[in-house]
Amino acid sequence: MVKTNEKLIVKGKRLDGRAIEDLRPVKMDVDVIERADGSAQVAFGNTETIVSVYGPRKLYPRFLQKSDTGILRCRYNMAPFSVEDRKRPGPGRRSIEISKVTRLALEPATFLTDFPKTVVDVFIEVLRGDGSTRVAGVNAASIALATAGVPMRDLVVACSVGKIDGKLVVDLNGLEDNNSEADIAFAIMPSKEKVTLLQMDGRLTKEELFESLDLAKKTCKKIYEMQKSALKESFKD
Amino acid sequence: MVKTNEKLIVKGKRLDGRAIEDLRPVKMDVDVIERADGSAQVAFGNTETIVSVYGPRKLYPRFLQKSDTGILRCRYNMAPFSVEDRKRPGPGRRSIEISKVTRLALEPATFLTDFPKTVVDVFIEVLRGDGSTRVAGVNAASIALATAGVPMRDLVVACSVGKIDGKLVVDLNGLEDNNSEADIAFAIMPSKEKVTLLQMDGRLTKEELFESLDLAKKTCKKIYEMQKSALKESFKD
Amino acid sequence: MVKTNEKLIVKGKRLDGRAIEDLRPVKMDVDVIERADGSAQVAFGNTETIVSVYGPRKLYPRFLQKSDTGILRCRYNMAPFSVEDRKRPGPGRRSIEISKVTRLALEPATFLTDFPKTVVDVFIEVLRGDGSTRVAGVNAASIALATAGVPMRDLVVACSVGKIDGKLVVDLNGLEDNNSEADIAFAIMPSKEKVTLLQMDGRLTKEELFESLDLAKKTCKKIYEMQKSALKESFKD
Amino acid sequence: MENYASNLLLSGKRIDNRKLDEFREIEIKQGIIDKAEGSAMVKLGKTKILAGVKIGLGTPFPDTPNEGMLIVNAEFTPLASPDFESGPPGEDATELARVVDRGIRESKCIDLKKLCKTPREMVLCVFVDIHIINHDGNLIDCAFLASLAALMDTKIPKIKDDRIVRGKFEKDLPVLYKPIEVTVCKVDDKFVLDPMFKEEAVIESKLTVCVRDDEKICALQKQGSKELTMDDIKKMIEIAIDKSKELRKLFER
Amino acid sequence: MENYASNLLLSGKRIDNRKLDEFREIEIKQGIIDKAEGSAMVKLGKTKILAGVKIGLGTPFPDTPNEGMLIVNAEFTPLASPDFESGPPGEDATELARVVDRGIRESKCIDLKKLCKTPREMVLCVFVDIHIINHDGNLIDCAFLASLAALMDTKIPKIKDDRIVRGKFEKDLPVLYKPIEVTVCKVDDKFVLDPMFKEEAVIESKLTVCVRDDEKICALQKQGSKELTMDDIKKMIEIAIDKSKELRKLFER
Amino acid sequence: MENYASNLLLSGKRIDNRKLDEFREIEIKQGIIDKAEGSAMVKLGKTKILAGVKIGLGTPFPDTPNEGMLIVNAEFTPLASPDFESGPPGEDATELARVVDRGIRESKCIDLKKLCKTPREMVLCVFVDIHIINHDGNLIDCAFLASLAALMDTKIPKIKDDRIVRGKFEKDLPVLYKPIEVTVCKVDDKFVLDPMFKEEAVIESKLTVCVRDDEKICALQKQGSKELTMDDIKKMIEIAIDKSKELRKLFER
Repeated sequence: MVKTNEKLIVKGKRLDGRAIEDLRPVKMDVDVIERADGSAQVAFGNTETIVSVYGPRKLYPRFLQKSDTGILRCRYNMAPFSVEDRKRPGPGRRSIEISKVTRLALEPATFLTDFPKTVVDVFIEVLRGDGSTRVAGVNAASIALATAGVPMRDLVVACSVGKIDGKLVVDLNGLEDNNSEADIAFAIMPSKEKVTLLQMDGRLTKEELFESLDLAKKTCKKIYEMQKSALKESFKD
Repeated sequence: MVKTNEKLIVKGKRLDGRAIEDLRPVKMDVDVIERADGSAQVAFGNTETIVSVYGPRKLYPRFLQKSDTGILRCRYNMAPFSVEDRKRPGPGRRSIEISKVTRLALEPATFLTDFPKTVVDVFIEVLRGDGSTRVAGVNAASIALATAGVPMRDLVVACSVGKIDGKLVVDLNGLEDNNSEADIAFAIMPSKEKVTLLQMDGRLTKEELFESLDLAKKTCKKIYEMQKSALKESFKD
Repeated sequence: MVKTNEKLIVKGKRLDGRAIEDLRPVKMDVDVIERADGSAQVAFGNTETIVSVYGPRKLYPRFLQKSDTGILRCRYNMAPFSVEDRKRPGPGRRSIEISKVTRLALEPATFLTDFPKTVVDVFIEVLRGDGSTRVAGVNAASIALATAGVPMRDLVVACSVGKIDGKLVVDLNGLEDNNSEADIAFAIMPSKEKVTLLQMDGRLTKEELFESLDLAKKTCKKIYEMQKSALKESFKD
Repeated sequence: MENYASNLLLSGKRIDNRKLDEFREIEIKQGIIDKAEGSAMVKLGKTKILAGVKIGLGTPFPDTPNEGMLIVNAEFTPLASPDFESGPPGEDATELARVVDRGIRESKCIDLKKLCKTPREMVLCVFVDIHIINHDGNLIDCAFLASLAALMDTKIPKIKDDRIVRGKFEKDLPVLYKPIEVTVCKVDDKFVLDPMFKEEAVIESKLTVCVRDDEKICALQKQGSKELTMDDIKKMIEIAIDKSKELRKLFER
Repeated sequence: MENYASNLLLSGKRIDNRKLDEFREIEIKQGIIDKAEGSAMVKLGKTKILAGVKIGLGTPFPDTPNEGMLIVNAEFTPLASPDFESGPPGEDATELARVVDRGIRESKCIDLKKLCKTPREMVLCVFVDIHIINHDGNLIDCAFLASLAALMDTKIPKIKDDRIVRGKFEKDLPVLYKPIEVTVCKVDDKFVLDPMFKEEAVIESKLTVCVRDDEKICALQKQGSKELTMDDIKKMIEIAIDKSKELRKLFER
Repeated sequence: MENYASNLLLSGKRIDNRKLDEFREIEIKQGIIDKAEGSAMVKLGKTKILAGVKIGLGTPFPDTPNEGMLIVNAEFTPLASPDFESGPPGEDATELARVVDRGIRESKCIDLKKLCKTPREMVLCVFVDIHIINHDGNLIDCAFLASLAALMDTKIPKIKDDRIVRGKFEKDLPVLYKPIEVTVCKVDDKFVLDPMFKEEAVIESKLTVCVRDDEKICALQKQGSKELTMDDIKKMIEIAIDKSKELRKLFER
């Protein structure tokens, strides 16, 4: 984690050259893991996650099964080499929490009642970590679920917004995240504008917060289009 | 753990002002945890334990069930803030042993043959630790079991006795325990004088030991009356 | 682990006085653990392992059972006091790997198809570690299986060979192992000359390697005779 | 899932006749654990949570070489509910600890820079341990109140020869703000505060909001398996801001 | 639970014709693990236990800055009994290790103050590892004999540049006393010593007593799920004191 | 176990028409993880493995006081196969990591002596983390290629005030050799290289051979539950030596 005392926005441009509402270059690919039922790889600049989906498949041990619906499980994991100082393998408290909020972000979009006693597993690996990893994971998981043929009400689209140098910006990179006055992880099902993930750290007035949420919603619409074209590409094949 | 080279008994009084056969101020309350089937909170001076009892309830996984009787389980745990240097959460070897001897101290008093395939769980938390925590836990567990309606032959009453500055004393506090020549944890079912817990550390002659045991028995009778009045209080409501 | 810069072979003799193809003094005993279904104790010089075999016995939990055959499990473990710096109890990565290759070394010799749904457990404890512990374990396990009455196609015989001071030698002790240019763990079913364990570390030319393998095979024949007489001794009783 | 309290709640009423945005009675007792540098028991109706603060010494994180460390840990002791199990903290205990941690950390209510003894080498560690004693709903709000009360009760011990002298104190832990976490729950189209355990059965989504004395929002955490509209969120934040003012009064003496 | 040996014991007889207070044959072999600083294998009838002592270097506990450390660990290796399982020590192995530890520690048979190299910084650690090889009953008594024999066999290694020089020794570990642990078992109204595994099936309560050379009692541990009377306890302690004298002779050479 | 690819293999043919000793297409991409000091993704047909190298600082092992440390770790991420599970590395992941470790270590392809900063006190640690992304067979060979490629991509970071300055580099990690691990499989009496996942179902024994540029053999590991003859082994080693020459060309640029 790098702290800096320098300005993060100079003449309206962020240090990587972006305007305050610019995303980093986004890359979205699906069907990248052949053994999986669905998969996707999503990069926002130097943040990259890869996701595979397995299921619906019968859930064992049996006492975990639900007789009226399938269930969703998520695992968010950072590869040891994804961050500056090697991360020891195994789930820490941060990963446990992110796995939970990711599952809750995706759950409202899936309906598994046609698959009682089954489980859908979503495995998210962060290969490169440079800020906003959890929302990259949600974006990848969402399209991976779609390619796996899991029934969905809508895609789930996620982004981060934050406040740096007194300005609201989108898609924070690692340096911005570590030096932000506030950052927000946000996910929405765009068609009916239903929010499924909302976490915030920092210090914002109510007005700034509401503005941030509107900015997040607007940003997610852009990402939604990217998700849809990534999926279209894949269905062409 | 504090070691001292000073006298622990001065002019017949212990450093906290007690005579050698005095207990610290005792507090006993029952029904302190509403969600539990039975519960109790017991303090001896600055040592305080809280206990909840759940059950008899069906035992899972099934292969642990006994077809002819219910079983008793105990967990003794020290809260991280109960001792001078923060205790890392999770069971250490000391807790594992105390959990076992506590179960064996309570087992002879309970009869669970009318509840085959069930378990009664006794959870003991040490909130404040200042010596003699395990016997405080047994005293609390005993009345918690009674309030839970678990069938019992008798209450189990426990106390500590030890040798400091060459004298036998009862209810050692933390400082006395750390500087004692011997200490004993003792529990008895008073009606028929049956001993269910006996552990000793230190160095005592046979005569001193026998005297200690008689002192422990005598002390337990006092505590027995306190247990009974705590229970009577609760049945009034 | 001791590294040395001294010669390991002086005038054709190794530091412990052995010629290059000499084994250390070998001791083999069977039926050393009464509670086990089969057991053996094998020492090569200061390396000593003790093995017990339990089974075939019903395997639980049930989902691990195979309906057409019994299965073999192995656990290799070093006692904390078996090495210079105390080994912390519990399986490390080395033990996990050796447990696996030991199982694979023994599996081809056993046939458990007459015992569906069962398991045969082989527990190997290294009591004294002075090089070549895994092959000592395989030798002990092999005769322990035989005394347990587990049906076997042949015994499994194991030895180590290595290169020190430019020469190929057999049965490396700890000092030789730590300073070797190469070492090999090898096991064979002698009657039909089938190799069941082969691991190698170090640097050898192909020619040296092939020569080593022939040396290992030759050495195993000697050990085979020792195994058979140890078993004969036991059947006398 | 079926019970009388939750059925009532679905029809907009509460079994104890509270208003939907009304908290149960709150009782805060500080200074109850003599071995801890700070402690508090908070009763929120029948929910009881004990927080203890221990101060230790440690090496700072490399990227904050002159800041003390804050470690928040929560145990859902099996004591507190028939549903809690022994073992390491699960998903819910971990989330609770992290949401409380975030509220304390992000509000900057403790000045961690004041807890540095020797930069890069020795700083104070503030361990907040949250023990659930009885679970009757609304654990996060109650745990936050208990943690704040315990921090406000905390004294910094004397340090001699690089070791802590237990029982001797230098000064109070400086607590600069009184942030409050309020969890706003949504049941159908209604917003509800401080649900009891049985009421929680019908709550499908929640938003925990941490509000500082100056009305800055310092943390948000959406929970529950159902979605929220943008409007819901804005209303929930307004409700939380209002309620935080009322709850903060508990600490004004 | 039904077996011939235990049925016999109920009627006051033993399958190997021993008297009720008679131990099986004891064989003690010291110095058998060359990599350990001390070791012993003790056979008590068919019960076989191996104890190894390793000496290491460590930082002392803050409250005993000039004392060496004693760490006793027991493994119920799955080797020794079809009932033992792989994995971390369970309740029984933990209890055994702690009861043996207490007998050694409380009898002060090792002078831990002699094991301090630099106060507060470096002391010797004495690791006693107990390995059960064959379980045929009376594990605690056998484990204690093995541990004492291993400690009496222990040599303190040379230390150079703050590291242990393996294989070079300075002197013997000073063992000041020969404490003995005797476990007295109660079956109906009879007291029994040194039960075999099959006999243990009918034993409902036990008392382990650690007795030092000067007849001081250094540790007690009641075991088993049945109660004892005050009289039982006193008799059991007398029996243990008597038997300890006999067993101590094993170490007099 | 029944599938078309494996049945074909039994009759000496391959579903993708490869020769028995032919590898699938190999693609090596280095430098793809910007936070790692070295990295590579290797695709072997549809098997995809990512290796990342992180450099850290540590205290050397007491018996090699002036050598850097090499730590190889493998995760069979549940991502890569429906058969992999979350949790600590199992038997197969452990074996893979250790066989890759041995090939790198024993071939001396990295000069660990060059990674010592202060003898006995501070050395560089080279962490090789192997992440399986998609499992379509022949994991060890692919993991070894990825690890070697990642090591060849590795730069040693600057060190200032005993701490690593991330993002600033001193020089390349010196890689002295290009060892190659080839796993030769036996099916009936045929030898097969680079099996796909479905083909592996009928493979009963394998031998992994690590061959260095000078044709020295640096590691062997027999796998599978069936035995090999002495002749098999010799042939398998010859095959591996031949194939290693071909594979090594991938790294010659």
